[in-house]
Amino acid sequence: MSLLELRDVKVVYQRRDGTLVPAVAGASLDVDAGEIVGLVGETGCGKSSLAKAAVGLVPVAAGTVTFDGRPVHVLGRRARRASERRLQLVFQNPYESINPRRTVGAQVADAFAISHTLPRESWRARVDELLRRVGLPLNLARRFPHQLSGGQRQRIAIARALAADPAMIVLDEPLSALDSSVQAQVANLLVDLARDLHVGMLLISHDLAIVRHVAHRTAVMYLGVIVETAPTAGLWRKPMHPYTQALIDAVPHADGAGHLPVALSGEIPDPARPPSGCRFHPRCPHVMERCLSDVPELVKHGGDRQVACWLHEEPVAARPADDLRRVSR
Amino acid sequence: MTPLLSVRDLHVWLDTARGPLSIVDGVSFDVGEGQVFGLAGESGSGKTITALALLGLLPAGARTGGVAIMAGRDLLAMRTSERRRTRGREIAMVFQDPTSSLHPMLTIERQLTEHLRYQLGLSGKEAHLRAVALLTEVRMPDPEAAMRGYPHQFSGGMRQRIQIAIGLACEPRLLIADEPTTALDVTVQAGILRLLRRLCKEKNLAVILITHDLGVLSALADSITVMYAGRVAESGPTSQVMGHARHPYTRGLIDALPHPEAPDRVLIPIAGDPASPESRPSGCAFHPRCRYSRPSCQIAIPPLIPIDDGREMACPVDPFMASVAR
Amino acid sequence: MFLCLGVSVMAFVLTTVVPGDPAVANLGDRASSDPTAVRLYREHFGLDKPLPVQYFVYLGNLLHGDLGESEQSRRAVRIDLAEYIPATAELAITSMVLALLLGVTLGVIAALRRNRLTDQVIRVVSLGGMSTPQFWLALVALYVFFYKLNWVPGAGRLDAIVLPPPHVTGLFSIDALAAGQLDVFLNTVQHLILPACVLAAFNMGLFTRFTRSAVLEVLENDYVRTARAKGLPEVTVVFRHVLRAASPPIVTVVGLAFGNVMTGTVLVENIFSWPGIGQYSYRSATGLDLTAIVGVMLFVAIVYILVNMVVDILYAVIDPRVGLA
Amino acid sequence: MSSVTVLRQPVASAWRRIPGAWRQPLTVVGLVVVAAWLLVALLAPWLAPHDPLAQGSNLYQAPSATHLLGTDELGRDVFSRVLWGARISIPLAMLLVVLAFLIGGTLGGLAGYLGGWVDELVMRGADFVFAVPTILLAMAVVAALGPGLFHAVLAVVLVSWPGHARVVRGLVRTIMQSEYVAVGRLLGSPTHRALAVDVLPNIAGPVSVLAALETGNAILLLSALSFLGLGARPPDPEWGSMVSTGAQHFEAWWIGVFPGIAIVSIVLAFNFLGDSLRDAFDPKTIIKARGA
Repeated sequence: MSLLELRDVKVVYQRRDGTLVPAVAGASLDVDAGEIVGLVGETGCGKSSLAKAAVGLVPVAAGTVTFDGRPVHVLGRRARRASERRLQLVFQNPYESINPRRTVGAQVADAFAISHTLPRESWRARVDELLRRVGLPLNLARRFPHQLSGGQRQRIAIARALAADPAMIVLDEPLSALDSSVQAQVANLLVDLARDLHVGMLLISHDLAIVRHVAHRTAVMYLGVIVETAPTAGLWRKPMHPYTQALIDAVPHADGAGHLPVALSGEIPDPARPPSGCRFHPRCPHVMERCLSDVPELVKHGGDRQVACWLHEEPVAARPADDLRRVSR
Repeated sequence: MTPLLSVRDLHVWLDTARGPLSIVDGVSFDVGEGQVFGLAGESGSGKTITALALLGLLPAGARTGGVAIMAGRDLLAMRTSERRRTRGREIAMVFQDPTSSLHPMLTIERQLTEHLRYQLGLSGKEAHLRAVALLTEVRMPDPEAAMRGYPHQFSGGMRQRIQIAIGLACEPRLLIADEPTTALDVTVQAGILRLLRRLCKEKNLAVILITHDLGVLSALADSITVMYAGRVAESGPTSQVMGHARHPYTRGLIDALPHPEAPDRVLIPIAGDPASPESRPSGCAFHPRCRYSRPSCQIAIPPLIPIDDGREMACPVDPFMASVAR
Repeated sequence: MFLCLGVSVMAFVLTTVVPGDPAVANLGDRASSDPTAVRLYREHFGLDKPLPVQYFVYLGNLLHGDLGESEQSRRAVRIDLAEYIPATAELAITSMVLALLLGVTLGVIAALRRNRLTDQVIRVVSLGGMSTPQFWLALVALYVFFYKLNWVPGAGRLDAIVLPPPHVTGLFSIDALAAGQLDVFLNTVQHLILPACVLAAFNMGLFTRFTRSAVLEVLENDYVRTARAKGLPEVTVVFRHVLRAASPPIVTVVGLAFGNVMTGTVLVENIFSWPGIGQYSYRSATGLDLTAIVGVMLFVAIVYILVNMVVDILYAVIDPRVGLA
Repeated sequence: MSSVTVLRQPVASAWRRIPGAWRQPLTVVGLVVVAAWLLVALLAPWLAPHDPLAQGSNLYQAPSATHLLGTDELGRDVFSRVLWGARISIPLAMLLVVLAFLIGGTLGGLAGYLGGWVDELVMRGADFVFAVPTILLAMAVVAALGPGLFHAVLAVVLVSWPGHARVVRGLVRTIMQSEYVAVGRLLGSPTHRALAVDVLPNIAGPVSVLAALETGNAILLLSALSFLGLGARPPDPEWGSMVSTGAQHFEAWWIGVFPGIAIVSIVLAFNFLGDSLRDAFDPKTIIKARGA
């Protein structure tokens, strides 16, 4: 049993005109202690909704979320259960996830100020320890957020989560608001934290390249469903789902060789009206007839890989014939 | 061959509550016809301000210094009316965020044709036909229907294509693209990059590509200039600068990047935060973050010195010389 | 809809659950000496039935457009209103147009000249408009332009010797033009100009402040930079791009400003002897004629609701992102 | 991220921009004038050269050395009456704003925090008050309860709470939905702590702006009611009723003009303060709630 388990999670939200949009349409995911799992996908694929559902910020319409063997409750008006406080979230934009009107030290101290797990005399020391842990100078504690850079703020956001002594942190695009030189600092910090503190992490990102350097395992999400999960190295070496392949091909190479990345045709469809069969079929270069009607399940391939694609129904699947591809156009 | 645009010793000061603030401090570069010139740098490096200075779109109270010669005229010394004629017709600009860069309440047709009619004096019908042609050119599906739409009805990638079509409308010779793909997904980004490359080739269009993403630059730019805190750190042909970076900042940026080809490489971050214009360090602005810095780096601003074939670099320490000398 | 019901309930509460007994107020000395008169009075106005019954009777009457009978004029409030509304409408619309034209222009200029001297001057002028009590401004204007300079007539809608134009809309200026009576039209305008300007002062200031902040917010947007990067002339940028985008908040304020005009008319109409519902409601209030004043309130609330419905529709017309839900 | 956005970044903290607002000359003028009037209100008995109610034999006397602003139709010193007027209008307006804020702020806070039907009810109620012009509603209340300063204050409170309610509701909602509140809640913070730690400090600024603007408005409305004879009664040196007296004596313009100037100066000062502070804070929430 994993520390964080998402089983067939569905998240539905309502548009202003009343239409129900299944942002997450049945996704399953496991994260173990000390493990970093990357969740990648394009904008609007539902990865942020999944992250919020994982910590109970939005209700799940169907499926279950369990943390440490117990179901995660939706955050209501009452204080969050103590047992769930070891499951934390870090938001994307450190300009919005920190209160502009409180010193950062006070905000880092929130977790123990709320839970009374620490005598007041030792707050200072613990805050200092956390700041040191995320690589920030200790004198920052008395500053206000506007005096900090984006990278420093994101470290504060991480320190705030760490103060709750978490077993699991869900990170929603924690790197994308940062400058590239700072991005690497924070990425390395995450790796260190997972290793040293044995914290599990679910790292949501649209940047496959950075996830590769950080995550042990990677899950690829497309239009509300997970299409492939695999150990990161294997996923890069031999992506099995055509969408994963497309994501990898689209990453530009910073080597000065003038290599033009490959574009994926079409656009991500409206999640309120997903395509029939395999959701990826309108953009898939290997589309086959059955992709239009039959929904591929996420099935095991080998010990630790899962893929949802008709190409891999049998472990050694035949490549599609050209005439089949024409059928779809 | 004389370059299309030649910028020499560009300075920009912005007006702030605490007096003028130097944002761009002596930047020079050339952009050749049909070439993609890349301007790289992190936030606060002054790359966007450089572009806005060329177009004369700086915020009120800004001052400029230096020259920017395009077709024999100095863009920085033009009168307002002359500058307005230059905008759109000779230099067009595509901005970062396609959502906020298009007017949310005007139809695509209106936004595509109004400068055609004003700048080129086309009739409504001519402008309409030209606009449809432009949308076709940027590979917009169903251009006629798109003309009647509003920006919110399109995806980010499509909006960016519309922005490019607007930029190309009056057939400018130079297109400034400021982070044109930053707001887009990688899968969509690739499409925009290919579009820009094609336009460049087919129309002999010069492009200034401004981005913090070295991967994007590497894919598209013929030559690049890396800026840090308003000054040029290093410049030269892309393959040289990216393949054999000499300046510690450029090298640091490349090392900090995740690289899809190299397996299991660790990321080597640059310590500290990018310098902001408000608190630009003395001497070499990069010295507080540079592992090769010497005491002299804190005092003297390093001059930009030519190294080999067309490259320039502003670091007296030059710690990576050996790697190039071979 | 909810709003209408709410207003009607309050209207009812105000007309019935009142400490000031209208019977006593209207009958004066007779009330204490003649109990039958009080009883007859109450029966006449239905004041003797239980409250819920009174309310449903009241509501039923409302739905038929019956606002009750004024205790002062002894006429149906509806008829009174019909007589006074055109005068107020003419004044209110004129002042609104004046305020809007002036306010939006000043607001745009202030935004474009942000923090410069022009902006500061406009700030003083517009805040001045919002800070000056209208009754005082009306008196000062009357003193200067009528009493001292005698440039404009002092009171009423027309000179005493001028006959009103044939009644079509009730707005003298339009009726006069429609009937081709140019002299009547000019006379109307002469009478209209001073009260309309006084009435416009507050809203002018309001529109200026709103326009300024709306335009400033729009100017921050990238699409304004896009428009400039196209080489469009500044006039086009400001009027086609900026003002268009800034108009939704301005339109919203127009809806809200309607309330200010009504507040202003009560004061201004009194001072200029303008025969409109402002004066009518004042007379009703001082005469404790609650039926009348509540009638006015109902009418004004309905107009307010209508105005705001129009605002919502305008919103959808201006901004394609807003659906007509 | 471009350098332009970086330069805009200081927007993050509105407090930091306040020093800029203070430096504006109009803000200083506003502050000085408000302070001066507060002093006048406090020290009127010592500052005023004459008893504001004492009738003299010099009726309708034009401004002179003995009577700086002349005398009125009963021979009372206009200058003294204007000074004493500050003791009526300013404390009343402030009391009124505090009351309106207590009612509106509480209702708005509850509406924003609880949402659902409470929100619906409070906001419909506010809409409803907005739908009726302030003075008409106030007049109706006064007509129902009878004229008098106390009733006028009650009437103005009744018509001005919705402004506060809307602002507070909007702010509470926005902040409760903010990411930093979500983070705190995930750390186990109960909602009352979120209200105390995150919401209150962040609404204090905008609320003070509104208070400044509303104080000015309250003075205007009170004086208007008094002008109509629905507020302060005749012998009281209230500015609105003094203007009303002046209206009947056009030749003696000083009777009505000076109290009017007093109103303009104090209201303008409050508006200067509010307007420049508003520039420093998020303008949108306040803008939406005002207008009436």
